[in-house]
Amino acid sequence: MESKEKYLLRMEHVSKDFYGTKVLKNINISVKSGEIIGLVGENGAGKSTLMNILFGNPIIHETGGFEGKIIFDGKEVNFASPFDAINAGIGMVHQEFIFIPGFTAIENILLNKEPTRYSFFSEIFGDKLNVLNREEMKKRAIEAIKILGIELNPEIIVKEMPVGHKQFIEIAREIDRKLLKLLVLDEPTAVLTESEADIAMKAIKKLAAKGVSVIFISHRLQEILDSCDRIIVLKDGSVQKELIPSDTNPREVAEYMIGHELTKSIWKSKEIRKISETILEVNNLWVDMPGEQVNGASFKVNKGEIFGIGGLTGQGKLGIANGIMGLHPAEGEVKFKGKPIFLNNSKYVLEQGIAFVSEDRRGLGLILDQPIFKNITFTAMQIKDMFLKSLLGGLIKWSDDKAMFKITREYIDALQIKCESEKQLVRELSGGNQQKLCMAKVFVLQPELIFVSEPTRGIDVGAKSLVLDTLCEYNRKYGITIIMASSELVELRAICERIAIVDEGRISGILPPTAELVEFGLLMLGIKSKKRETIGK
Amino acid sequence: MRKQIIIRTALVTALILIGIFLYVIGKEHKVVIDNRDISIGDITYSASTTYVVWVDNQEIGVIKKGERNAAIVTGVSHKIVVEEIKSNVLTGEKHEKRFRLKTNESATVNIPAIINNANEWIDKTN
Amino acid sequence: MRKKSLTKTMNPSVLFLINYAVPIIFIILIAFAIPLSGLSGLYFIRELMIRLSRNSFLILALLIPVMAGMGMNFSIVLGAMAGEIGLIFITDWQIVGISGMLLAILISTPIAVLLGYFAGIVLNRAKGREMVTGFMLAFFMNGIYQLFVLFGMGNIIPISNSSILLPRGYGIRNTINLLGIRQVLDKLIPLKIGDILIPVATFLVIATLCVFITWFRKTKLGQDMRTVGQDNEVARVSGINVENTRVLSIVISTVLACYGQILFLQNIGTMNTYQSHEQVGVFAIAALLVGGASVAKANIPNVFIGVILFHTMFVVAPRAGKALMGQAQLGEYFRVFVSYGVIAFSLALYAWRKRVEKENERKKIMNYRKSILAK
Amino acid sequence: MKKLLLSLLFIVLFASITLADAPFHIGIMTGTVSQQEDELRGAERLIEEYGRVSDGGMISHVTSPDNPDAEIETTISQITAWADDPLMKAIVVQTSISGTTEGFRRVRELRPDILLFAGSPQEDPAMIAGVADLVMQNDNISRGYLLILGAKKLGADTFVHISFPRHMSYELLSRRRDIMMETCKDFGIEFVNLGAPDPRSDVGVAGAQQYLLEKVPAWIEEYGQKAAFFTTNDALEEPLIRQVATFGGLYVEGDYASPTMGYPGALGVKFEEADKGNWPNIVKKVEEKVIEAGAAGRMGCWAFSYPYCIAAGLGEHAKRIIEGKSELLDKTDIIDALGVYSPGAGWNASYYIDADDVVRKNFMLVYQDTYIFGRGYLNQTSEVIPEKYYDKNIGKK
Repeated sequence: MESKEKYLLRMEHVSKDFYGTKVLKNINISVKSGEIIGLVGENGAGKSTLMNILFGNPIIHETGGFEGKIIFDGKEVNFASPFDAINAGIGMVHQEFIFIPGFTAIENILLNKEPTRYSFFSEIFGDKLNVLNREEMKKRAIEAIKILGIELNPEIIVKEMPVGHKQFIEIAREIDRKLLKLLVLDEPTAVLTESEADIAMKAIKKLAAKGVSVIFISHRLQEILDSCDRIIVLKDGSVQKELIPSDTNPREVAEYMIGHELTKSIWKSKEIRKISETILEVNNLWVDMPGEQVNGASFKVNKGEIFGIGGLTGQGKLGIANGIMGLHPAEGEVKFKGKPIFLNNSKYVLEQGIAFVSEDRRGLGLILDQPIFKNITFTAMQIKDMFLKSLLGGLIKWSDDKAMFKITREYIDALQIKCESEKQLVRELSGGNQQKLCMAKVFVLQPELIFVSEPTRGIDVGAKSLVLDTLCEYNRKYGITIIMASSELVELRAICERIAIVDEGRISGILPPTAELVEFGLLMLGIKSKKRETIGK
Repeated sequence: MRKQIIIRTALVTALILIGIFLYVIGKEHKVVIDNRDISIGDITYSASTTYVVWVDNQEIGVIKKGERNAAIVTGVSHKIVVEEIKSNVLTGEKHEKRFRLKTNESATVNIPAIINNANEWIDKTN
Repeated sequence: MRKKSLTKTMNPSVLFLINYAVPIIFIILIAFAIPLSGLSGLYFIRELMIRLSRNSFLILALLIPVMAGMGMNFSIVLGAMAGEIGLIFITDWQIVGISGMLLAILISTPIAVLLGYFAGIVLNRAKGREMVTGFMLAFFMNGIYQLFVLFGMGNIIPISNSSILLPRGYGIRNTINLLGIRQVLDKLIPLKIGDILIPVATFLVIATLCVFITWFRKTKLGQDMRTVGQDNEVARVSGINVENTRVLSIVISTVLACYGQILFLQNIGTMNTYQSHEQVGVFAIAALLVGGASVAKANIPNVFIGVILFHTMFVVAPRAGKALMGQAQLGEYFRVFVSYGVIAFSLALYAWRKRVEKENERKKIMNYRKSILAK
Repeated sequence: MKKLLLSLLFIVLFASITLADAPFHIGIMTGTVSQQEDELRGAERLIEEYGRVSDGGMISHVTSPDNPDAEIETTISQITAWADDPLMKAIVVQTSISGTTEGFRRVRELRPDILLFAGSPQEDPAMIAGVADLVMQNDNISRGYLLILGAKKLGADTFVHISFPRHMSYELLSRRRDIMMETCKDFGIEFVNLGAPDPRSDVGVAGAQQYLLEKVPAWIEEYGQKAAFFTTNDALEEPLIRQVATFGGLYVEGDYASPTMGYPGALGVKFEEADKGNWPNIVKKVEEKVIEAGAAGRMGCWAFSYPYCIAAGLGEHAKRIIEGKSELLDKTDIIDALGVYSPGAGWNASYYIDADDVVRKNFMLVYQDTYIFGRGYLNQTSEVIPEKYYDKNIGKK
């Protein structure tokens, strides 16, 4: 009883399901005043749902609330909105910047909590017509910045600030709240340099020393180990383990996070082929894909292999394919068959014999309101002038429907696409069949190399293995090189011959499918392994 | 909060009052000026000469006998001045009358009645 | 082809030219048109004075929604309608002079608030497409206005003055004579320099509005609007009621437009019952854009530069066209072309500029990441 | 660059023009060709006669905005601009679109000496009459009687009036119809009130014209060859004229009684460049076609377009006043001035009486004699119209 009193926050038996899917199972977490808790877990482990529950995010209420109770500051709470949480003294710093670029640091730090001066008009039209008290605003901003311990001119417009300072603005904003009792930091150091991250961590410790509790979510294991008092590992919606940093090591944390393996390997193939000819060489690739930035990734892919790209969401594994295919701005050196290829030009890349099965099936892959045969042949028609009859030396062209139907039927049979006819609208197909269609569309191009992103996302289990089998089959039969990016380590390890793990936009290491699961976990968590040094450069 | 309600109510009331005030002082009235014979009770005042008329210091013009003219005035209190004119020369014989008009009232004034200081020189109608 | 590099546009002088392309084009055009028109300097100054006094207020009404990120508010037409309804009433009641004008303002304010509230709600449903929605809304409300004035007035709302009522007994005539309040404000404080009448009181009112807008920017509500204008989501996350703030900005703009229209019509002296408000939005917006404003940024100097440039064009174009081509109509067509063209051009320019800025911003972040990760 | 050179050239041209020779100037504003061609020709006629100001002449001509109701500001400043010309002595506006009144007020404030003439006011007549020195309008009241009288002269026994509700909601148009009814009753002519689709409604101009093309033969069948037809709408005149010319019946004159209205389209009259503004030629050409169609003596119009005569006539009147040859509000002087541009055609004028029964002496209602093709003038202008037809309450018992 006595010990419970000391806790600022207790989440007891918290469970949550979304439409029948349990995402949190009986979570029990306690946070003492002034304690820094590290929260780690894979994507989908339930970190964000847990935080949404804590903050009373409307999405929780809209989906039927949660089970269990939250006791904050001695009272049971169930916040109706994040603002209630903020008013109760919980602050949050988000991974993505939440501020107004055109405002000064002062304005951003005091966003919507500006001190005001009385004006007569407020009597008539309400408090909103009080005038901002600029001096007071500046004073408070400077105070908050001082706690952070950084050099920052608060009068500068945030847009013009060095990027590293921007994250501090958000932390300073939370610090400014007099009420602040608990601060949740969601990947706050992702964009900071090491020295900046150090400053940030120091500031957080300072804050904790003042009695503010901190929940620190990060995938940088080292940072967590260095600065947290306790580490909570979430896996599959339940608390896997609570650890004390001094008693543990990265490997142990990674094991709890990713899980132990019962069978040694799920590798499907009998042998790992020895292939030496390089087909694709990527050097220092930078891709600006929102939420999936690639920051100087380098790797080589051998001709005829299935190359896997794994990593946590948001670390850039999807950015690689999208960047090379010209869907997002990219820089860097990419050589295909020894020849440098130009970036930022989709058509050109396609013409070189590189094709892409996008993770965004509905947005980029398919035209939903068109029949199957048009979807399958459209890109080929555009890029390779296939299925076109031409007259007068190509002056007049029209589509060759017969050839289109023929090839469509072939693929429908080959990939076992379930449909009524080749003229059926794509919209009417199931997710798995749509995915197969995306692949058929790419195969029609007869490419030498295919990027496949998240091929099994959103399709049912039976279809999943069919999709993977198809990829394997085409790889073996036609020698097509496949680069597959996926969040599912299982499927990467099932069909890929080599698997690169991406962390913070760079390749942190390349492992064989038979490597231990925890090795993958460590790479994902930014623990530098020796392998990275050997393969990286 | 209560203070705010009081201030708001006061403001709305004030605005309505100002509106009414503006209505009253800005209202136009038509004043018809007759230089015609008029019978008030038993007495008949007859028009005999030509007059120049000013209403609220604004010249309305020359009104010959038997003629009628009209002036548009604004507000509540007004003044009418008539002066006899003979062969285009003002005689200096001035008669001045003051009158008030309520909202929506218009008036007909009769010059012979004014000259003779009759009580019912003005006829106000709604 | 290989790289769409836009870094060249970072050059400050080029950037200046891009940012102020519209005003610069206008200055050049006017520089040619003025001598061609052969209009006297006196006429020119007088005309400019009048146009500054009667149009500035309406254009100032556009500033606040821009601040709140709603773009150019075409629904100021609604405010103009409200003002006209006020004027119809005072004309019917025969209230004249300054008190008539004030009464018209008093009557039309609640109507403008209501219409503005309605417009704000509709525009909230059409985020990102505020301008075209506002344009359509103005059309829609014009229909309602006509219904109200053409059938409601005299039928439901008693109108007694036969000089504004159609002979059939209901509905308002096509033109209303505003002789009663004609130029009452303009001539309230008489000042004449040479042959030029200076509408001192009107300019004072406009100056007051400028002060108000400057003050308003400094209030909490003003700050909220700026926040909402810069980023809806950030504003929402930080607890600002985005929808409400947006609606308020439109309400304020509509009310100001209502006063602006009354000010405008007191100068004109006659009111075209069914059409006076029609072009209010287009002309005000065109003028503001000509003044160097963009959909996202507009300030007080833009308003005055805009009125001067745009209306100078209005004044000189017909005669310059006549002098150049021998036909006044050509100047006329040119003017119409210019007012709509300028809107389209500024919008395109703005979209392009935004893309460049985004690209630059992205480059900056990428370079930063490169620098920290290269270590 | 080309533009620049061109502009420079014009500036030089401007500079080289010698100072105006005319002792005074008259400003005239008309619609554009796309709005109203006839009045533009009227202004051009004046220019032909007295020269352009820029060439040292007397006439300064501008056109009004094509969308006048929305662009009052432009109209006002166009008119006000004239006040700056110290030689400007008179301003004539035909058609007096929205903004004319205010433009006049401003000119009056700056230059009380300038004569202000308004033709065909589209604003409230009483309003413009309060500012302008002279307002002139088509006399639809008198024509209510005269049209019937004209029909009688042509031997009509039935008068068919074709209109639609929108037009009948206009005070003057419905009052004219009431006068026509009353006159018909007095003359023993049967009055028939027929409806047609409004060309501004969803059927459009083409639909409304089609309706008349189909209906008129049947109406002629029904009401006989002695039926006179009349429509209040300009767009409907063309099909009406065509069918009357082909199938018989009478057509005294159109509502907008110009030989260029309806006839050219209906009968396929072709004009050449030289015909522009040359009314005798135009009438001759139309007359040939009418006779060719076998409608001689059955159809008529005003021999000189009304807006043309007003534009030119008001200009002429202004000139004569300034030169001291005419009196501003003298009826005969006004008719004389109008007659300069319509040789051979008679005119008549009356004063407008406003709603309060006040006679507006500066508001002149005018009408021209009717010209019947293949027969000549009907001498309508010398007819005396009985007083009772001017009663406002005519037709309302």
